[in-house]
Amino acid sequence: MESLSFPILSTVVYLPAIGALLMALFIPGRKVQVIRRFALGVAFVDFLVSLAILPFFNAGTADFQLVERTTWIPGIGAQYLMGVDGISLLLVLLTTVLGVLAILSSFSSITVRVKEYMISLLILQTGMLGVFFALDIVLFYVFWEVMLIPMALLIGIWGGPRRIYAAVKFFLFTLVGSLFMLIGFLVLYFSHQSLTGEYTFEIIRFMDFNFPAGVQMWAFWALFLGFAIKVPMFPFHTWLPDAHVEAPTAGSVILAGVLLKMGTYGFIRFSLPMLPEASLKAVPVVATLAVVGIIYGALVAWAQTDIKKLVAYSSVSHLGFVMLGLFTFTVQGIQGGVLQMINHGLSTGALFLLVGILYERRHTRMINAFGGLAAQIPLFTVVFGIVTFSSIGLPGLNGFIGEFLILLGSYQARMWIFGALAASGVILSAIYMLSMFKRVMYGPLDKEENKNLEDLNVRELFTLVPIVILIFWIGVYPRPFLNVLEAPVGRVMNRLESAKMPVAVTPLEDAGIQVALTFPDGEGIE
Amino acid sequence: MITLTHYLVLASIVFLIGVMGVLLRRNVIIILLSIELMLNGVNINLVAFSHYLQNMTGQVFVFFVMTVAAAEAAIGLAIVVVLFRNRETVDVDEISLMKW
Amino acid sequence: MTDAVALVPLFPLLAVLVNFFAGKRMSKTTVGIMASGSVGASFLASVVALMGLMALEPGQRSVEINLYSWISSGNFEVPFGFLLDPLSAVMILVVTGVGFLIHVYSTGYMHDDDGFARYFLFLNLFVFAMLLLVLGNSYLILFIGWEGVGLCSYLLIGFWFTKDTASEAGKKAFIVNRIGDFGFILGMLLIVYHFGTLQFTEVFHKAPTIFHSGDTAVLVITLLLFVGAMGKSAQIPLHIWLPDAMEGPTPVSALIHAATMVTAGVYMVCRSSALFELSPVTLSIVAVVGAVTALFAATIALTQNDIKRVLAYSTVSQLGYMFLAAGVGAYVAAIFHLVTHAFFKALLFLGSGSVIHALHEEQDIRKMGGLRKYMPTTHRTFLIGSLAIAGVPPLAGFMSKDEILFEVFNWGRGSGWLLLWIGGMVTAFMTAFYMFRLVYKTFYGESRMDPEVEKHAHESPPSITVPLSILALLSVIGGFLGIPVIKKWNILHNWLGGVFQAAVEHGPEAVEAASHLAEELGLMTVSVIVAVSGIMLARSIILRRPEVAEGLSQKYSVLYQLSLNKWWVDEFYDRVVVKPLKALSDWCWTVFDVKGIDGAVNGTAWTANKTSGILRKLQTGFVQNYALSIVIGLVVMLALALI
Amino acid sequence: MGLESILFYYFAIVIVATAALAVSRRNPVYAVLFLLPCLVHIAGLWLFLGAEFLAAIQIIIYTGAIMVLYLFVIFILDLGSFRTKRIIHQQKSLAIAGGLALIVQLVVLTIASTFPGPFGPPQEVVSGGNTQAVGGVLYTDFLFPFELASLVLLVAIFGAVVLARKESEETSS
Repeated sequence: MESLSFPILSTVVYLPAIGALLMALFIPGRKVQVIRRFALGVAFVDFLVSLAILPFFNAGTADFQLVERTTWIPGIGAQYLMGVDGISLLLVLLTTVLGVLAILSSFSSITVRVKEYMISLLILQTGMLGVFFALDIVLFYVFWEVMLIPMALLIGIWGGPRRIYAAVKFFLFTLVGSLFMLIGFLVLYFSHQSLTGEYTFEIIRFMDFNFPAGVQMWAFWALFLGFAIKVPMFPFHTWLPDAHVEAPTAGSVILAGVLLKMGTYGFIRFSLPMLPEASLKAVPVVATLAVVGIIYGALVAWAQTDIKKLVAYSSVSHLGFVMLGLFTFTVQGIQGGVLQMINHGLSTGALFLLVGILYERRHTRMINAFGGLAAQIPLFTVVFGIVTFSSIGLPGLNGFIGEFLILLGSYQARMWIFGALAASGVILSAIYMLSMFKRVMYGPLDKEENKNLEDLNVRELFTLVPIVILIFWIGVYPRPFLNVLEAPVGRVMNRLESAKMPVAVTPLEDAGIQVALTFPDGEGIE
Repeated sequence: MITLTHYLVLASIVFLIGVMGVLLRRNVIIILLSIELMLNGVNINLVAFSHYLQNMTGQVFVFFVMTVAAAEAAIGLAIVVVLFRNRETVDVDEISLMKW
Repeated sequence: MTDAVALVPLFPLLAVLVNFFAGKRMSKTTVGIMASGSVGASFLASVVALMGLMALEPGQRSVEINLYSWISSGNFEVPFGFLLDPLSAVMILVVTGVGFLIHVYSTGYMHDDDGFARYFLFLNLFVFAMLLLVLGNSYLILFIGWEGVGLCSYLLIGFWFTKDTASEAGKKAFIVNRIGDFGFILGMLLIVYHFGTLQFTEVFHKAPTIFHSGDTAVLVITLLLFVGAMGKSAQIPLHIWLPDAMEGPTPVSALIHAATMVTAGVYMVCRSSALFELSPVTLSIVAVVGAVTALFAATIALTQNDIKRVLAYSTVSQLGYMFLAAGVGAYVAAIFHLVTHAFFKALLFLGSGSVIHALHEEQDIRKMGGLRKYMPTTHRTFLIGSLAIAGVPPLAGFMSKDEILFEVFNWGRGSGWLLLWIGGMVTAFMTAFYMFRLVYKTFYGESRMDPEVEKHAHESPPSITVPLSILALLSVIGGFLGIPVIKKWNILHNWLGGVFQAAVEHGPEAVEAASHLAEELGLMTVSVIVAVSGIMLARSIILRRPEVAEGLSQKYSVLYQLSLNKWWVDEFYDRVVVKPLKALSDWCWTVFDVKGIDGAVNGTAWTANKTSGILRKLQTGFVQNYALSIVIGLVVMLALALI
Repeated sequence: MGLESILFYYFAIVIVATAALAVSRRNPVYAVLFLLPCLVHIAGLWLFLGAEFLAAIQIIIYTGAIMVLYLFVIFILDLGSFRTKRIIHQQKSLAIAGGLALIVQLVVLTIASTFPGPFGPPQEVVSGGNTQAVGGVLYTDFLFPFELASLVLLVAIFGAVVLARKESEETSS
């Protein structure tokens, strides 16, 4: 663990909050333009600072880097401990990028209480970044809850007609989840204390500690509830469509792009490395829920009449893929899962931006209010098309790499049925996305209101082009991303492997599930 | 021989009279007076114990209780004034804005 | 020189990029020249690469060029690389060659369209993807191209997106293809599981050591791959998208839905011959599916009245032939037919495009007739194409189709081979019939055109007729790539032999040429007779006595309706697959999600709300009530303390 | 029965009686007037217990200040003639039962408890006198609470002023 004298991670985390504070104190609320530019500036500087992590980052090691450590609450052993590894690095960069785009996208769509809005967004940013960097459970939990409030405010104040319902639902759902999560953390804390006599909340310490099987079981399911609600996994997903539909565009982007990653991040940071045995035992349940989520989310998405709701349900489907990937316990599956987290953030974020642009112009998101837009707004159509196909998982774009690695992982883990069912999501995603695309963009331009629709303006183009570039980059040359993930995923794998050791059978057979396809000789590559 | 017990019983009775006033009366002024009575019941207790335990702290407490009683009377009566000005009543049964 | 292969896909890609960023600002001429030129340059690069390949020893003719490591995860790695071997060399020549002609043709055909630049953007992108498909050195690179061509097909079918049927057809094509891709992906996953890699060379090299012939694993893998091929190459039961795909511009139908993309499945099966050879069951299935598709599509083509639909079903049918060939292990014959089919079917489509263009988008052959005198070049070239597909010697179609039928006849594996051969023959007969039905109805006889349309009927410009003539020439001489009977002169066989070594080793005993000479000649005679009789029949009942055709359709109206309505397959799928799935989707949302899960969630909230509603009644707002509760609490506590 | 006992019972009876009368008067003016002797007698009782300072304070502050404040308010608002609909609250049966139970418990508890001797005036009082003793403790051990108490009073003054002020400004603005 090398450390840098300058606390760069804390800078990245607190910069938005400091910006929000300055804005609250010094900029009067009526100077809307100044507020917007200032917020954008803060987010952009934050993005640059987060990029500055890269030169100091060594992709070759699984250790946490640039660690900042200070005593915080010595009485309970909580420390102020931050660090970064490949997984959190990617997610942090995603967060800072989407943060800039989210602010840029709300320049014209938010006109009331702009100051409060920007402050909420910036504080939200701090919370999210803190979650990814925190290496102490108490610190993690604090940031985790910090995110909740500005997000609920964003939905509840600047949202659509049912915003209060959606905000309360979002808040309660996640709060219930995080309480279970807290219980799980405390179980770990006290179990570790009783076995070593040491009070600590250090994540790294827990990662290398072998918790007793009984403790693992309870802690796993407590954490599972917390994370699964956040992901959200089927059947804990119903807060998501409401929250997405009611949230303002930037809220949806952040929600889909980053907040949903918290759950999966939790799994890979806590559940898998800390509780490997319980995780192994949980595979049948989790994988089943993940696969059900993939298919169910896709089917429900197909039935939607509201574009935003469709995209929201597609998130359920895509995150099912992520969960399946993580719970294959193979290098490919986990790498694919993490990459898919990034991919989903980009493509779904972009979809929400696009829907937001349409909504801003037409004040409706109903699919049947559109049709034939391709002729009227060609530039929009191009971007929409690219993002749609990225979401479908077209090879050469980002979505494919993640999905393929996940499916590959599931087959390496001999989860034949799960893999095959998950792969059927490939068909379903094409069905619902293309149906929507067709009904919105193609066909005759027969609605009078759509005939004066304006194409993307420069600002909107600036919000979308970075995402499109990343979509192509990951699709064509994913090596840098996969390289960064190599070492930390290897670390997780080591933990899982050591847990697998005593039982020489695969997780599936361990759980007593009969594999339908049996192969005469299983000598593969492993 | 008057013992501590006598004082305590007396204090209890005074306190109880205060309690009954608070519970039963509907006039805010009377309720406030009943509270004063309750405080005095407690004060008797404190002074008695102070004497019998040969410790000054009880008396100091009485001093503080009186301070608080003065403050309470001032605020309480101010509230009564405002209340009466707005609602034309000092009947507690007609003041239930805090009801669900 | 073989390195030139890297340039082959590069040119179209560059054209795509330039067109994407600057296409709007360029003139139509510039766009057309750039688009066609890039494909032409690719063709030249392909020729250079081919010559480089020919310069190598026959045993060395497999050059891999890895550009960079694309995906690397754990011990799984896929480089982005190309494989140049005789098979891919043939394919890139066909793709770029035919592609170039169709580009040139398109500059004329699409000249008045507003989306000119967009059209060529998609078309170039298609060529790029198709080249990736045939050049990729691993299944995954192939899959990029595979999906890429699917994307372009989607975009080009729906090119005239304001037409609802067009965008619907595009969507349908993509989704049906995705069903195939689903199988293909699973196949790839199993390959990785067993081989640890997706590189062609490694997989094919290891295949015989890892699997025994007939292993379940290899059966599953090949079946899954074949599902992918069925989707892409429109084989039963996934053929439904191809006829609808005719909604796209005609050159697109020629390039994508006749000459190149739809043959990707055949290419992939041939490429994977080393695996397919290990699974006789799969091969039989491939052969049967191919034969059934060929026959089935031909029956539909008999009665269709849309000029492009006839050709579309004909394409499905011919693709069936190719799979039949691949299924019986005659991969060279399959590729041979792929090549010749690319020539004559592109020719036919382009010819039909010329007709449609001249008649102002009229596609119904009932409203044509007598066009011979208006469009001599189109007529001549179309006739050549029809003769070729009908199997009249010595045109290309005869050569390749005959080789397939010969191989099928000599297959001798399983008991049903004769049935397959008869099916092939019947199909050949029907092919000759429906093609000439088309020719006679379009170019001969009385004009049934609108007088208004007829006035404007004219021969097409050179940008259209020149490619037609070149393709006609190719349809005539293309067959000599695979001269039958005399193996030594069979260029294609010698060229591709090395690629399909596995087929030779694992396939049935090599047919000894000498003993079969008589047989081969005999079969040839049979096919010629079948073809000619088909043509004659068409001539007699379509051209001479239309009332007979009328009478037949009346007499066998059940069969006629079955054919005319394409066996109601679309309707069947709609009832059995689409509607139930849609209903399930609606049910999942409106019932399960909203009422079930969310109902439970909101129910919890409702319960909490009601409970607190009852409890809050305790909150009377009367201070004295609270005071009383304090007293009672005190009493209770003291009572507890005293007891 | 010595003088001490006679005086104690006198004080006790007066205290209880006036207290009972005070809480039961319909007219608050009478209630205050009954409470005055009650408080004075409590002060007298404290003299027995050697708390002269507190007894003085009791008379000066309680009777002299607080009770007068009550009277003022009653007079200003003319509450003497105010009639509530019912004197007695409707929860009377429960309240009386609770109260009786409480007093029984308290008395039983008090009588049942034994308090060990020796009893007598605090050490400080013996050496100096009650006022000096209170002052000594108040300004040393309880200095900080004492200051706090003054703060409480200050806040109470502000509060009373703010609350009772007529809302003329707010209604006008």
